[in-house]
Amino acid sequence: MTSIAQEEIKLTNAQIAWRAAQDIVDGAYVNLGIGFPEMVARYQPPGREAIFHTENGILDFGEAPKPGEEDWDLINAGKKAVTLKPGASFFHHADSFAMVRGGHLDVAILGALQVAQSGDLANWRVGSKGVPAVGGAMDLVHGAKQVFVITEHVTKNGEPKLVEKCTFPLTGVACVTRVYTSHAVIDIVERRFVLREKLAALSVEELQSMTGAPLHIEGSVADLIVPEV
Amino acid sequence: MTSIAQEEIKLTNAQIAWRAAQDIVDGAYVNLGIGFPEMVARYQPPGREAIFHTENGILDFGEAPKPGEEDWDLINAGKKAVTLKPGASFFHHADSFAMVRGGHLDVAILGALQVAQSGDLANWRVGSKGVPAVGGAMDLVHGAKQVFVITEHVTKNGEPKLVEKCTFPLTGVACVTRVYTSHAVIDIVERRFVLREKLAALSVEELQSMTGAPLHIEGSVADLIVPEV
Amino acid sequence: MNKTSQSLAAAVSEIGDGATVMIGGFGGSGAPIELIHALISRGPKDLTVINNNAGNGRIGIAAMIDAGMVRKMICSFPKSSDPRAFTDKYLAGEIELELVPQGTLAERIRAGGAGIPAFYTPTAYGTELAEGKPISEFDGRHYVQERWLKADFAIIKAHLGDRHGNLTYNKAARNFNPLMCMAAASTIVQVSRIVEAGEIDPEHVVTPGIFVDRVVEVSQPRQEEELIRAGVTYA
Amino acid sequence: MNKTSQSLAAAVSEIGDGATVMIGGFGGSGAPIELIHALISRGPKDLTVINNNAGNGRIGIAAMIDAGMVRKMICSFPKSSDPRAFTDKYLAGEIELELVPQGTLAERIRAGGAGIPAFYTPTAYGTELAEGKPISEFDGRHYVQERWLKADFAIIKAHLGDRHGNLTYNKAARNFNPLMCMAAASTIVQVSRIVEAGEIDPEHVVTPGIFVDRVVEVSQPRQEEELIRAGVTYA
Repeated sequence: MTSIAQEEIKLTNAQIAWRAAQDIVDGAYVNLGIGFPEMVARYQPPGREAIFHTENGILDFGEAPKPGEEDWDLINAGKKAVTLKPGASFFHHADSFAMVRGGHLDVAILGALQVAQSGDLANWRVGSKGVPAVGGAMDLVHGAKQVFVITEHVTKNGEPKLVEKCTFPLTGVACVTRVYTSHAVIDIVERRFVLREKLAALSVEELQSMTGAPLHIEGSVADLIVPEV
Repeated sequence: MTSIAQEEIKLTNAQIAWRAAQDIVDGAYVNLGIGFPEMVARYQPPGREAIFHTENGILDFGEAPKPGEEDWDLINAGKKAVTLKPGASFFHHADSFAMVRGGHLDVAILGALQVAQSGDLANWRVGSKGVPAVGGAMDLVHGAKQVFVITEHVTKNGEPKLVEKCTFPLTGVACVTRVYTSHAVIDIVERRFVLREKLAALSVEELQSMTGAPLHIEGSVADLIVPEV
Repeated sequence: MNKTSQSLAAAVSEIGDGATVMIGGFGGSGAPIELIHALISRGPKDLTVINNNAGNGRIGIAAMIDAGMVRKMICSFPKSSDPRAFTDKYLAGEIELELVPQGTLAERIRAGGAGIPAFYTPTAYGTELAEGKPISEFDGRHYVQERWLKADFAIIKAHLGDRHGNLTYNKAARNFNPLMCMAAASTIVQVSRIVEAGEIDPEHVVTPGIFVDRVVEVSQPRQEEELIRAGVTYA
Repeated sequence: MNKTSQSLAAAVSEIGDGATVMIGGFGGSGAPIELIHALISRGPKDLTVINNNAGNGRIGIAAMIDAGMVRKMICSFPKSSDPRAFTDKYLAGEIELELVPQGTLAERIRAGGAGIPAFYTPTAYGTELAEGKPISEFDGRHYVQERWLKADFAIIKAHLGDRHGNLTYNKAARNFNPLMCMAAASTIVQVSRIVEAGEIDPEHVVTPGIFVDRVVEVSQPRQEEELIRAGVTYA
């Protein structure tokens, strides 16, 4: 049952990004982690203006320039070329992380290897092999008013990514506030997973079987409805 | 003997300021305390260019503007109107004190109530009465590579200002490196006053009798020669 | 995203009794006189005010003190050319004073804005202003542990501002203003001119809009120093 | 007061074996390629290099590593589109790595420049990157004590510079550069253009000259990213 549900009934990455984007309010200051989280910027609801922050010192950057029009002094944290919107500003790295650590960002959206029910996040390193690299992830998880994770609900091998306790090296302790997965939207409230939305085709029991820690229900669970994107 | 020496043979404030100014090298970054120390700027030797710093966020300010031409957004730490030299810059208070605390100033020149042989300085408060006010003095005494004091050698009542131990509240501990007085130039070396220059008309014994801690002599003592200014 | 406010009164309308308020400026340079006077009209009591000084003459912060709005001042230099307002209340025991060295004051405010709860500085080591504070030794030298300063509100004077809250300042009127913008839960700014988003070159923005909540235009701001010299008092 | 230097070789002539060198830039943005290559020509060994990354391809910091000049890297992200130079030496145990979260790296460098020997940050609390560091609780939350970072030299890329050392930067090429200028005993800067003192508006100076020791003009600086894409290697 579970394996069928996983393979056949789930959101694409684009749909997970779309769902997270719906929760970014007008005027929010947002940092999107490198890679998958960057996709969230594409799905801002019309009429809402979010201001994107990048660790390397830009507020209010926009889409990628056309190929051939890149200015490699104008890049984001993922070292991709970007453009500016009217009202943009440049600042150095210490001011940039003052914005992060000082609680000035409304939302940070990150990927995850594992999220624990306590809100602990592991997303920077699988084990002790290879070259470790942390970047700004450990800073971003502290400071932003809300820390969202977007992720597949389970690994490629079908193992839960939402767990009782992370086994991979931690990025931060008790920092994640909400998780958007391929199957559900889950808040972290007082060290517990609280299920807010799930795919209609999936029972709570099926979702629980894919989750490594208890799912709590407070009030009703809404259907997770996402358009084709 | 001593009282005659004090009254008749001594440098004016302008002359003390002149003498201190001779020790500021070309290209030095200098902060002059409010009041008497500001006078040092007048006596920069020709051909030498010092860059003056003020705590409220200017590097390379110049003389006062003509009366009536003041811009009251362009003031120094003493709230006096100033002008800019080519190459000036503005910055906020945290960057300004990063320059101070971070050891980027070459010289700070301050007034004193008392200087101890250990280099302790008391210059902000006489006792515990009235309204206390400290400003930037406690920051300036730490960080500048050299901290010069300019002062009368004794108080108006003839009491030593160079002492074994300060009795007034301290501004900083072991911070003064050199003292220019109305009668002498004295270095502080390993918690001792080392006499470098004295007025020719004054014997070492006379100077010692006006000083509250032992004057040490290493090598020769030069004559303190200052023009009429 | 529109942070502009239509009036001074609206801009300060959320500042209530007991608030901690950072007020920009160094002496009269960068002092938001019009916002301060709007706040006096509103009249909250029991305020803690953070500023380098403690008012001058009978205007600005001095007029706030005269109006009995200030319970405590946190500052480095509570003296001015006419310091009566603060001095009288202080000597009468009617106002509290936390005296902070100027560089430590600046760094504590920056720390508040940057999410740094404490830091070490050589400033004030061995003096009465370090009494009761933790001391640590690093590389053979002694340092004082200082805590961050935050505020409920900051009242700021800037030069240009846009609807995002991006700001520039005029000359040395910058001083504490950019730091206080960072350290307050809500930052209220008077600017000489509101410009379109994008009119301030992104390279020349001194305070990025993320640190600003409200911007109100005061096109001919008064300069505290000139008011003092003219003998003006807050009516 | 003239901090201009006539050649890249002269500008880096004092950097010797065993030095700690901060190198500006974030990836290729703000990376002082010409100064780095001048340093490789000079060839000091046993360097500790501080940069956000650890080189890319076969140029810049990667070429320093290839040349065996680097004993230790202090960085947040030793990965890039072509990280072989660092990766090979690291996995062979031939280069040391101190991995620092990016915001902590920036703040440690600023602290070095600002005379703050230590500060507290929430970053890395409870993770392996905080192991062995003092932990303190402030207002019910845990923080890690981090120490300042200083260097013997900083190698910086800026846009405009004058004989006083005043600097501006190009767009996001600012990044770590202004902080590193503050934190090194000697700061060496390549600029695209040397201008007369006073040509940079005092309001637009990003790095005041007090933080700068040498300025050398490189009028057509190469961009690391473009060199990487063109497959260029340091000869």
